[in-house]
Amino acid sequence: MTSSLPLWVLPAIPLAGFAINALLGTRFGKSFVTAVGVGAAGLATLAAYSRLVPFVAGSHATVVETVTNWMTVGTLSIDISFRLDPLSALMLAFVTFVAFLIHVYAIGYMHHEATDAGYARFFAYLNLFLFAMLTLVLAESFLLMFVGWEGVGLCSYLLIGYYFDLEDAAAAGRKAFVVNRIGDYGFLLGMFGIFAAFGSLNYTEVFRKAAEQPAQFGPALSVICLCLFIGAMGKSAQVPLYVWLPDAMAGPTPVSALIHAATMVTAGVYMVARCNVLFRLAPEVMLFVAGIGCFTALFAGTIAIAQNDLKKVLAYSTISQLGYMFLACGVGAFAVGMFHVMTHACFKACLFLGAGSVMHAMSGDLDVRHMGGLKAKMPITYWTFLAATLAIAGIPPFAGFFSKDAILSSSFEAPGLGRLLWFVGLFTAGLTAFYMFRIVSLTFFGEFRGTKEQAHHVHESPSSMTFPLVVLGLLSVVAGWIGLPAVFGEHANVIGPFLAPIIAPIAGHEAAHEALPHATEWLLMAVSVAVAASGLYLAYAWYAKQGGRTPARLAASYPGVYALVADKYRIDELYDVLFVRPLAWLARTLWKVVDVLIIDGLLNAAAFLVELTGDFLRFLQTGNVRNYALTFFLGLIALLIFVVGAM
Amino acid sequence: MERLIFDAAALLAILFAGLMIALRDPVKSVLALVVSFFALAVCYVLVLAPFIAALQIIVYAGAILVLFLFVLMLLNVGPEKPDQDRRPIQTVLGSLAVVVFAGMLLGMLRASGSRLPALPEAVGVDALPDPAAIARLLFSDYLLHFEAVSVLLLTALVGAFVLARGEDAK
Amino acid sequence: MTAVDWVIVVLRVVLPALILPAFVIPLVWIERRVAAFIQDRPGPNRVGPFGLLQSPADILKLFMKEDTVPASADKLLFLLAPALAVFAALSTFAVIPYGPTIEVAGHSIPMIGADISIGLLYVFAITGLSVYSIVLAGWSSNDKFALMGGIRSSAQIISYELAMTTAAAGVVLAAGSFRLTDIIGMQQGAYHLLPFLPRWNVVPQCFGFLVFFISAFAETNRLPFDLPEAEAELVAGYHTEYSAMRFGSYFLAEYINVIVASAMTTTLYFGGWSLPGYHPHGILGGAVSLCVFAAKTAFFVLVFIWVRWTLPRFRYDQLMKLGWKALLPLALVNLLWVAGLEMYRLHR
Amino acid sequence: MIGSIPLFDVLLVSGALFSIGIAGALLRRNAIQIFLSIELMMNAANLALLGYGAALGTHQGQVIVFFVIAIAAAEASVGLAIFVALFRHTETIDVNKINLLKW
Repeated sequence: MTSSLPLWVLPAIPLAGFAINALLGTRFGKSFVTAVGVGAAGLATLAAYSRLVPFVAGSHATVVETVTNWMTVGTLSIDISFRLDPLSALMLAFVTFVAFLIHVYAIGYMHHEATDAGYARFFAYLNLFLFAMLTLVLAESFLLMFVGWEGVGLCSYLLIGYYFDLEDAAAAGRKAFVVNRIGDYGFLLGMFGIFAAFGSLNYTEVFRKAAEQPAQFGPALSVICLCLFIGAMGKSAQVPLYVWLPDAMAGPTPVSALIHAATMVTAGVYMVARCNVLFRLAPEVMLFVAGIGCFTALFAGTIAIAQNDLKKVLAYSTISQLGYMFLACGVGAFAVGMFHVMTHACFKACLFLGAGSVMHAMSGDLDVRHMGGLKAKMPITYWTFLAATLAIAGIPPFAGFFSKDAILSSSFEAPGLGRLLWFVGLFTAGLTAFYMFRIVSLTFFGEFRGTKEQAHHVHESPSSMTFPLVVLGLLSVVAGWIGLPAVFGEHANVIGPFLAPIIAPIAGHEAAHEALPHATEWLLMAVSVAVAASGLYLAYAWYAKQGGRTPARLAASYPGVYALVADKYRIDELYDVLFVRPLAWLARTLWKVVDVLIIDGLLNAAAFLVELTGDFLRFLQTGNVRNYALTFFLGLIALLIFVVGAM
Repeated sequence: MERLIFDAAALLAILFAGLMIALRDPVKSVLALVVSFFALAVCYVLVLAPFIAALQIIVYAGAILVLFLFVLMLLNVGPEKPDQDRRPIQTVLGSLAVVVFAGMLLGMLRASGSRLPALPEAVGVDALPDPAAIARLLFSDYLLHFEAVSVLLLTALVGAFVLARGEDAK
Repeated sequence: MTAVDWVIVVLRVVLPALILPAFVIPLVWIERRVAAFIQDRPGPNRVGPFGLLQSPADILKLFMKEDTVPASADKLLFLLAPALAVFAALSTFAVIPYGPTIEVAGHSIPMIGADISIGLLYVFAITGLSVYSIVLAGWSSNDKFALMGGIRSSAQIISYELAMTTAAAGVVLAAGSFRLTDIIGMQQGAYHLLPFLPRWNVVPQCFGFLVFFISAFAETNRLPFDLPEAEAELVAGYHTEYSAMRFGSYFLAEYINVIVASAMTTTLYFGGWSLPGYHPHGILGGAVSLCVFAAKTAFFVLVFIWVRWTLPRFRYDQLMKLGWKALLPLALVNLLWVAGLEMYRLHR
Repeated sequence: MIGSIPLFDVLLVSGALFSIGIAGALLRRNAIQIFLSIELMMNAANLALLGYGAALGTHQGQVIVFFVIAIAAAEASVGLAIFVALFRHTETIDVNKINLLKW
């Protein structure tokens, strides 16, 4: 064992960065903050890769490093320990790298931030987020993971509400926090369940017990998995807990890219993949996961079609893609799901950063109806955005094609409802291609539709912003090549075998898995490419060529449907009526009746009674010390009589 | 003989204690108490506590009661005059309570009289217990109490100074 | 106890009490002669040879004078106060050793009134009581000068008692006992490092000695601390209203107190009756020791007289300042120093 | 010769002094005399403690009395300072007349 960097250093570096920036950042100005914030992210990335390279090159054996005992309560003993295995290695690889790129990007993007304090706050939060995310990824126990889980939630809340003087941003932050609490509650319940069932919260022990005696836990496991999945639904924005993510776009764009596209929202998928042993023992929950994922993918995709806000479209697309990932997990293809997590991180981060670049050029305007023809003025942004769009649309050989195709073929193979899921997924892929190319067409092609000042202002972004764009754009092209389908050869798929060890074998659940015939696979690929290409073409034809006449006519002929979709199916309003208003009414009633009337009333009555008693008793206080002395002495005699009498 | 001395000293102490509460002039009251305490100091020696007896005279008679006298002279408080505000209830109840209390004490003493141990055998004047034993206790088992009392004395010193200084001497 | 034992006890206790007042008579004569010498005048030289009979004549005069009691005075206390003064002064001597334990005809006779375990504390206790005689005299006279003298006196004695006790605590610490025979016992022989010096407490504790001796002046109301009876301000202080032998009692008590203070200084700091290198035996040894003790004491009595006729009187605030801000801190430093020495001795 | 007093006698004296102290504290009006009575009560308690200590053959009784005396000194100094301050305001130390702290 070489003296490699201990794992705890990885989260410690950004934590130190956070501490320095939070405590001293306002004092030393922006360049200091930049050096510390980006430096911490860069160092963390270097540290991570110094562990990853030997790990990948080596035997991929799981490493568990215990720092110290955290707490021991009865039979519950929790260590602060970190785990490096293929799953966390994969997450670690892209989380640190993408985070570093986005830190770099934020230098340029946040440069116009008015105050040093705000700048320092931003980078401090980003570093804190990185700390929490690394804790989440590297944790060896559910509890430590929960620490990271809550930490990223907190940072998400803080960063969404970064512009806290804006009503929208503050409200969006609150919404994200509250909705996430529902999910976290599920996670907590799941954790309690795990402790009750297994008597431990350590991955190694829990999964070992579950894998060795699957029959012993039976229905309890279903409940646990359901609870855990509710947690994942909150964090990864699945129907019905997805509502916070579109609103979260109120935060700065680097935050949207890092937290709400690439890393944090995939924590749910990571957690489900991490618990694959438990989930595979609860097939009905697996079906539920797949169903929710599939429905979310379709549902969010349809909303995305009618949105005009660039970041909102990307947000719905993120929800949709997350749905894909859960679909993969739900049909048992956890490795495929994680593969999509990784590729999605690359191209979605690229898309968001591109959107940020456009927003930067447009002076903060994100409405695609005001854009157009930016291709010439922002070439780097255009090309990288296009590459990422092709990737998400699933055009070979871009990254998204391979991961999405793997998901579709996995669901096609799946027994039961597999074919239905496949079909819905395929349709959604077409939708994705359509709405993504719709915004590309509206943004980069055609004539500029904004104001004169905007037209004058439009420019390519500074190099600190374009550099991450280029890197991520390249990754959007090549990231998928590590997971080529089997038809390209026996060893073409690198990622599958790499992740295979985490899908631990379960006693009595022999994987009777037969690979699809190559012909079928080719066919499936051709179909999905065709669907994606037609979606692309349709969008290009309607929006770039015709300038949006056909969609406008369609919208005009079905006004009700269009309004419903444009208003995101009015889910927010539904929730408002179903939950928010009754809760607010209940709270107000409790306040008025229980608190003011009953509790305060009782208190006041007691106080009044005391006052009344005091009004009479105070005459005992004569002010004459001798009376007191006599009373005291009489009491002493009484006590003496009592004691002597007792003897 | 020691019985004789003890009885005489005790009688003296009780007599002057009674005098102390009976006299109307506070200065004479203090002086009566001085005599009483002096007699008590003799009693202390006879119950084998010569160190405490010396302390009794040095601290009580030599310091505390001098302080009383000092204050009385400073304030020039005259003898207590008969008061219109007689408060008969207080007087009657108080007297009654004292009688009851004294009776109870006597009863309890008599009830347990036979079970009370006797003091150790008599010793010569030259062989009175050495205060070193008390010092050893004070500086080992009771060190914390000792320090606490030191702090208490310091606090009392400051407190007395502040209280007696008055408002004008700022 | 045989009759002989009883006689010995009575002698041990009573003799000093009888002899001590007798010593006052020549002492007064000495004081007046010394004062005259210092002031370059003859002094009393008419009555008897060298005026030696002057003091007995004075005492005779005091006895024969009219004993007046002021009409507004508190009779009982007025009469009690001077008696208390003499009582306190005399009873102090009961615990001061004036010689070693000698063996005479099979009887072991300690040359001390009562060798009690709390000897030093007893001395302080009785000294503390002497304040009552002054306060009572002042108060019972019902005279403003007397009262002010009494109040001054009580404040002064309480203040200086503190410094005195603290200084003496150094001796107690070194001896590990309140017993005065123990304190003399530890002062036998010479120091290891300085063999030419006797093992007297004054050597390591010279500051303690200084504080103790200066405080003794204040405790005995002698110049330069005789403010309770400062004649320029208070006529005669607390004994303004006293006359005849009652006044003589205060006079007597003052001189006895001077002797006692000197004897205490001798005992605590100068080895008491002991002489370095001399080990007393038998009656002769006792007599020699007694003479040594008397000589040492006489020396300090002379110092008392010398100081009285040399230094002017302090002002009241100066007196208090000296006591609280100079002597008490010095005594505390001395105590710390002795504690350090003892620690060193224990750990060596 | 010193010692060998029956504990009964010691306690009897102690009880008598304590009762006298209580009587003084309850029946006198002069604050100083009340204070003196309280001191007397403490001394009565001290005597009992010393008696028990001697009877049980320990020094603990003396240690407790030592603390009582120290605390009494502190109490006396503060108490007298209070009286002095009080006298400055009210020109009396008759506790019947000092009754400002009432309803």
